[in-house]
Amino acid sequence: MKRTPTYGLLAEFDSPTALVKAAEATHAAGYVKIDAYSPLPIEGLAEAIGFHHDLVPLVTLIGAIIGGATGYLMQYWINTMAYPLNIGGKPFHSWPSFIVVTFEMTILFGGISAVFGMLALNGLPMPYHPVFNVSRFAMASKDRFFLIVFSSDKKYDDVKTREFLESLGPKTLTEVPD
Amino acid sequence: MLDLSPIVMKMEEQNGKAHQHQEDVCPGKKGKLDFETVRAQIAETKGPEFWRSLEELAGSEEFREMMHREFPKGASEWLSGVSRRGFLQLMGASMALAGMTACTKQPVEPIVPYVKQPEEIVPGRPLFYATAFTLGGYASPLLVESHLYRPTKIEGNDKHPASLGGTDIFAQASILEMYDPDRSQTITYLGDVRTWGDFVNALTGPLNVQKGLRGGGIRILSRTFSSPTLADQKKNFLAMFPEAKWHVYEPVNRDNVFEGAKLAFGQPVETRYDFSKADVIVSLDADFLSAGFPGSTKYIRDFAKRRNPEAGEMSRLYVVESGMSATGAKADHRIPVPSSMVVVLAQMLGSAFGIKTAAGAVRDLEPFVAGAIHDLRSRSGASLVVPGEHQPPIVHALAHAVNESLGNVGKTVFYTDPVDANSVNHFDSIKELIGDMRSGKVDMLIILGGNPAYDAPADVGFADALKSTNIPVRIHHGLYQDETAELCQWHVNDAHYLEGWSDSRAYDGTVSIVQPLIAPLYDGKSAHEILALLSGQSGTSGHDIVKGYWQKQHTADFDKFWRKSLHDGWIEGTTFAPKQVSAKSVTAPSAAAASGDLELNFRRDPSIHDGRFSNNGWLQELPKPMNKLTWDNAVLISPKTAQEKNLKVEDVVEISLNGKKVQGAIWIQAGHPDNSLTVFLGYGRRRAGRVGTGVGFDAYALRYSATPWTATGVTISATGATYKLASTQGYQTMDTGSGTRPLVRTATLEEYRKEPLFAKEEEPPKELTLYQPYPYDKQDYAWGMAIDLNGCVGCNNCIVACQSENNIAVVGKEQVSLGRHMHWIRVDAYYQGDRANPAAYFQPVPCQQCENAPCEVVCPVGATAHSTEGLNDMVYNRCIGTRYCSNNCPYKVRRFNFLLFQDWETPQLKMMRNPDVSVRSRGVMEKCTYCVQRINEGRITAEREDRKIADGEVQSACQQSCPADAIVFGNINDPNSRVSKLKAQARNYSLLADLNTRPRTTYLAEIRNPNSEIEEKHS
Amino acid sequence: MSEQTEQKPLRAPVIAPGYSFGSVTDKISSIVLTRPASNGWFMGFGVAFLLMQMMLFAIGYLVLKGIGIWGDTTPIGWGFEIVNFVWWIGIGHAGTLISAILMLLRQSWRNSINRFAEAMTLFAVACAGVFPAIHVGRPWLAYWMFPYPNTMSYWPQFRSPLIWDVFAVSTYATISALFWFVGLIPDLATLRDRSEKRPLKIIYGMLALGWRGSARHWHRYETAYLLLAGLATPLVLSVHTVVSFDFAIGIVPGWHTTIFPPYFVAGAIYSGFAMVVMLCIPIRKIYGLEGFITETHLDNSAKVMLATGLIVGYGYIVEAFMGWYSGNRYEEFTLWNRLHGPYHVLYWLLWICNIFVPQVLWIKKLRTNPFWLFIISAVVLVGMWLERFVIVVMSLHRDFLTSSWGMYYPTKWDWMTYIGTIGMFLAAIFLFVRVLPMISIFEMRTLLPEAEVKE
Amino acid sequence: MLEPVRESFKTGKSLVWNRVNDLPDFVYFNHSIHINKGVGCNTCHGPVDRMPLMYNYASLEMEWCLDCHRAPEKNLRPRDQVFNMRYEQPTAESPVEFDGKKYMDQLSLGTALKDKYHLRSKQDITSCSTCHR
Repeated sequence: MKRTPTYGLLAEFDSPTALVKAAEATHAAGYVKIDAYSPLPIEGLAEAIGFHHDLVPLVTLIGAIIGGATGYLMQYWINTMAYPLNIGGKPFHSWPSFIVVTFEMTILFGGISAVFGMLALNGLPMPYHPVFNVSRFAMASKDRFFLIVFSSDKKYDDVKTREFLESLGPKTLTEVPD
Repeated sequence: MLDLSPIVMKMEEQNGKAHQHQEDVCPGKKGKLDFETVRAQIAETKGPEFWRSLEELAGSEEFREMMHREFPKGASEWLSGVSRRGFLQLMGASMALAGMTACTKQPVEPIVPYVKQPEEIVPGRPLFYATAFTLGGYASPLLVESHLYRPTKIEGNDKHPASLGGTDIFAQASILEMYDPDRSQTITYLGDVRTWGDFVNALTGPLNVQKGLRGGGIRILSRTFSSPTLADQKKNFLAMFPEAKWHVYEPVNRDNVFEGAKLAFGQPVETRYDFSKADVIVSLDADFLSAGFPGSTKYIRDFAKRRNPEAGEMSRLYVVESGMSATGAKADHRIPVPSSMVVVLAQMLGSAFGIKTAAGAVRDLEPFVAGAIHDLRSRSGASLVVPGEHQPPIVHALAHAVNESLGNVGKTVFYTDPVDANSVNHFDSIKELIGDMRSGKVDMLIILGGNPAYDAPADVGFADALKSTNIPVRIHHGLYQDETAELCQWHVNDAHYLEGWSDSRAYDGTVSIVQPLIAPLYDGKSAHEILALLSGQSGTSGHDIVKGYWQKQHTADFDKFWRKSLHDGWIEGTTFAPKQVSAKSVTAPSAAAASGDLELNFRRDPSIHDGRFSNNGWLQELPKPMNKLTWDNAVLISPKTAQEKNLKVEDVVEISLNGKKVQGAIWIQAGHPDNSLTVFLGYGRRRAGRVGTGVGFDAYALRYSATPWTATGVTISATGATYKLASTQGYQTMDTGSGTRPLVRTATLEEYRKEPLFAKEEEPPKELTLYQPYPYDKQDYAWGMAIDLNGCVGCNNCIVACQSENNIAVVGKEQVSLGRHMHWIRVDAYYQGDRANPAAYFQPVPCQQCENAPCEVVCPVGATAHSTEGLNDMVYNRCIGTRYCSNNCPYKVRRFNFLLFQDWETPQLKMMRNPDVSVRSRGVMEKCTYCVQRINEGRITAEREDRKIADGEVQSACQQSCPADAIVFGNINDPNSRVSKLKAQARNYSLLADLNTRPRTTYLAEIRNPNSEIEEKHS
Repeated sequence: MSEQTEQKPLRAPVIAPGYSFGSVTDKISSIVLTRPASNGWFMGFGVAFLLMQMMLFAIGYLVLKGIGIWGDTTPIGWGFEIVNFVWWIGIGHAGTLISAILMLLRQSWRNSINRFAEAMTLFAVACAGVFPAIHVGRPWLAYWMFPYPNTMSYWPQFRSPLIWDVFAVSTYATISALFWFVGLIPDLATLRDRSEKRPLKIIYGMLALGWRGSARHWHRYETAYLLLAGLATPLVLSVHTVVSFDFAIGIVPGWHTTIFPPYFVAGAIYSGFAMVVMLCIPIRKIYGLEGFITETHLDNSAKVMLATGLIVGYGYIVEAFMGWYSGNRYEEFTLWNRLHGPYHVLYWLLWICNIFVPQVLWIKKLRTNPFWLFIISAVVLVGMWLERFVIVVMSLHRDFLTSSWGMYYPTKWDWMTYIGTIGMFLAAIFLFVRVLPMISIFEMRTLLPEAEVKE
Repeated sequence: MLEPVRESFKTGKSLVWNRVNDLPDFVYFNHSIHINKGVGCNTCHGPVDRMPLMYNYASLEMEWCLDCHRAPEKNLRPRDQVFNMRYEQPTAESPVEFDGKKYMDQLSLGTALKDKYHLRSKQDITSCSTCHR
């Protein structure tokens, strides 16, 4: 069948429960390229649309390790190689004194990579997005819940998909122009 | 200005970088050039006290105005650290902002090298010249350090028998006096600038008139002097003008000494003591361990030698005194009594040695006197009775008699001709002068030095005599435009002793040639030149006069003699030989039984003497030995008397005596005798300069010629007001709310013999650390210091020496009272026991140079770190001023520049600074460095000669200046160095050892040698 | 959250009944978007702003003249500047505690106060940050405390607690800021979509980074938020520990003690909660947020204060005990000096403010009475300030050598700077409540019954 | 060209020079000891004899000082060569003779000179008070 240039079909629901159910159904129906929008985090919604592996923890871990290592090695290098000085009779490599900075560096780098890792993986910042063109979508940050099937989905078909979504009993169903 | 740069300014660098005004200077003519350039510098700076040249300024309004004013602009500001030189602080700040770090580009500094370099000069390497400082006629022989002919540091002449390297605070601080920007800088007539030429012309007329009158109208008033040349000039002058009279007055004089000598021997003789031979010393109110007592430098050395329990028998010191003095602090037995009681004691003593006295024995003094007598007897020939200058003649006479009968004369006591060239009674002398003035006999009054308008006795009224009787020609010759200059038409600015030629006798009569280190900064004229003018040889230079005089004495091979005398700093064979004097039998009148009423003692100030040094910031800020007061004199009173009159510290009281009144603040002085007050002279100056004017109260106002040292019948009354006194040590005991702290460790000789290791505190053993100790023992040198508390007499010399050597700033009273004084070494004074008569101890505290330095660990930028030789280096240019190091320093020896304390502007002060030491600016921490500049200098010298630094080759400034030789610095890796030997002694202990800071500076515990019998009687 | 919601009936509600997604959103966002700024707001902000200018003036004069304008001297090298620094840093701790630790503990009631608690943290840390920078003798060189390659080939000295401070405080500031901003993103999106005015739309739009509430985003978002909480928790504990090292590492009697880290942290939370309470009591009144910040919140905060207060009290007692028990003559004296020395009044006042007065919080009535809670919190804040004064000044002014004892008297410049920072803090708070949702909207939504997914 | 010099000699008025190699005033530097330990003039001042106009050859920054103080052997030369502006560091082609021994490279020569001239250890001469006081 022929396709018109749309970005996807956006179905609106009025409760978290409705959204989750619809999402599950859609996913079960074999749609892959789908997404759901809600004004608050909803448990199990991500799983419902088939999102499983989350890389943020890994990114954070790596960041933290790099931070810690940098912190300690910097101090080690400065005090034993760059300019070893006799400070109050303490050894050049007084590791107990180096712990604090090492720790703080670990936290700092870990935290930064957690936040920026999350944003990067989410592809944010992205000030423009097609769904914003749908006026009702402004409610997605208040009390409305949306499900979208992207036109890029293999199984996507103007008519069939619309029929399928309507069968889920959304409040509204809008076509998101590309 | 051109050397204003980052925190640190130095006048020149090792490699001979030098600034204009330091250049072509050298003694004699060339020095003029130096002044030209200084003027050039001055020209850049605003402010009425500077000008381009005499001629140009002579007419200038601005200058007249300043001459008429009491003191130059900024005077009032000068004292308060905060507002002082307000805009300069901004400058300092901007400077700091401008060029703080090493990466900042330096301002372009021109170099002005010699055209023909004098061969003795190696830029950056100082030269030393021998000269002498004179106070009250007594010379302190000196070696003065000179950088490119700028004198920068005063040191004692170690070859001279009267100094042995030691000095006193006045000599040390005299360098600042020479560079004092407030010194009178020109000849003036009624306040207007005149030249020397004008002065000469102005005098010719009157002098010719006087020739006719055989000088009948000429009166000369001078201070005490011992200069043979001046004495000779005086002789010639009086030969020319037989009718002229020469008067001598000095407020702190030796009248009693000579009167006493007359009583005893019928002639005025000088008494010289040998403390090194005295096993038992009894001081009758004699403060012979403090600066100002003739020969104190030598006496301290000798006394300290005999206080070392390791070296032979320890001497025993009995002190009777009318105040709390450093000598009293060192005493083994001390009793404070009102001044009038000293006579009684002297009589009790005398009668024991067969001198007929109306001895009114006093019960509670018995044990003390008995003990003293017993000890004196047992040590006849090796004992000593020393009378104090401010005790009446009879006390001196009795002392002479006792020494005589003990057979001490010729062993510990020697009599010589007076060092004073004319030992007349000063009070009589000035009274006579005033008599003549009032009866109009005087046409021409020449005041050579001295400031009688300020310091003459209250009753003789010199000042208003000078005002009321308008003597046609009144000439004042002095270093300052002071109170006296104000009342004379003519003022001739004196040449400082570092600027002009002269000669002077030490306490033992040895003559030193006073040779100038620099040409007069302001064309000052010495007394010699004035007198030459008066005797019709105008224009002869001081140099020619002095040299001329000695030429007459030494015809044979004069040049060799002259060079030797200048080089050594004294003239062979001028020491007075002891003379035989026959004692007349003394019969002491019955002493005025100590009346119940309040006594008032007048004493010379420990810091500024009779007031002549009151414009000297170093001395004003020098803590007085016994109460650490700075910038003020106070009314000292005993705790008991204070309680009776319910007075508290800093209460303002009004002291009235025979209708005259003075107001001063109370300071409760532990150990001060009851029912008596002590005030220090020399304060309350009206025309001292920016530093000294208006500081403290003028005690001369109550001083009558009849009772110059002690007046009875004074009354005090609280005014209800209070007045802030600035003491650098608020808390003067080791007792705390929870027990006593072992800061100064002491024991009696017996205890020490029983338990030699009493001073050792449980020091954590070196093994008790997880850390690998730093291998200092592998080094060639490990610097350390040992301070012998037995030797230290709290003379403060080290403080001034350090201040001079290390360019330490003066901060002013307000800052001191906040606790922000900058001294790198301080002398803590602690009182222990009964406050009525406590034991007192001194403890000099420089940086302890801890091996485990707590200060270093906490510095966030590593501005203080250890050198391989164990120095606790302080890098000013790295310091950002967190003050954490100071907080963490248990000895509190670190000093912080809370504000811009350094004077970056005054050209004279720039010239004074030690070029080898950084000048610190605002916001950085500073502290004692063990004089690292001297260590480096010594090392470089040694390494260039491929040898090790010899022991004693490098001396810290404090060590060098210490008259008691109580501070010893050196290499502790060398077991044979003096410092190692001292540290090996049983008495050696480190302060706060239990903190395991491992100080490099350690102390030798203080041992007292009391008479056990008296101890028992007291307890 | 599910187990949360099940427990809800058991507890007093943390959000008043009858609210819906919509009403919550409108209520909170309207404060920022539609409600006009009252005169009261302008006046309050004006005063605070002027005080801040006073601080800036005092600092300007300080840079010009030097530390000498303060009361600092030898031996008291640190005075108000450090006292205030520690005080402010301490206050900051509550925010992180609420947002991070309580989150890990699944204390859902924190949702309604964490937003401005965090804001408070940031502003408090900013105030604290003023002092380390200006307390040095040559502030223009303070950057030497950071390790950066330089032509001196010289580096900071990492054994110094001050360097630890530099790292701890700057890390703390950074992480708190991130934590706060991340929490804001969804609400910024809400504001973006609610605001009528175009410029506001654009500004909030930019800040919202294009947030659209995608399920994937929410998932990563929550992970990151949780991780951040996990990192912030040890961080917040470390920060005041490090601050306490400034003293504990020193050898000054009264500083050199191992009890400092725990009781500094406790003290920090103590003062922090006092500040939170003092802020939220007026705010909930003025903006009618009693529905969101309920008595439960006041009650819980008061309980936290009571608990931490007791820990602090324990700290004092142990300190005093060790002073006596150590047998160390200097420690002994420090205790004596606190009890009888020239500043003993302050020491007793400290006990009254921090230990005795707060005991009334055992009474539930007072815990839930806004007025009295406000007063008690104020007392606690004073007490905690005194604690720092006692530790910093009273330890320094009489240490080892009796000869070097001294007294500390703050100058007008000390006061101007201190009061100025309070102005700066309040000014920031005033701005915050006007431009950002002071309560986390999306987290409030999760507290509503309708947020549950029913099977 | 040399007129100003003659002039100055005649009149006795000093020539005023501009300082090119200027250290910050808180740095204390002593020429004699460096010369004495075998540091050549042009090591720091550069080829002064070939400078048409004097310029600052070395940065004179702390790191530059430290480079040498940490490894003096890189720059030392026999004392008799200190003033030789044309001195070249030893190479295989042009070895430098010292104490009757030929040195093919700087390091071996420098090390030999280091203990011959009793240079102090790296730690010693990188202590703060070596240059700052």
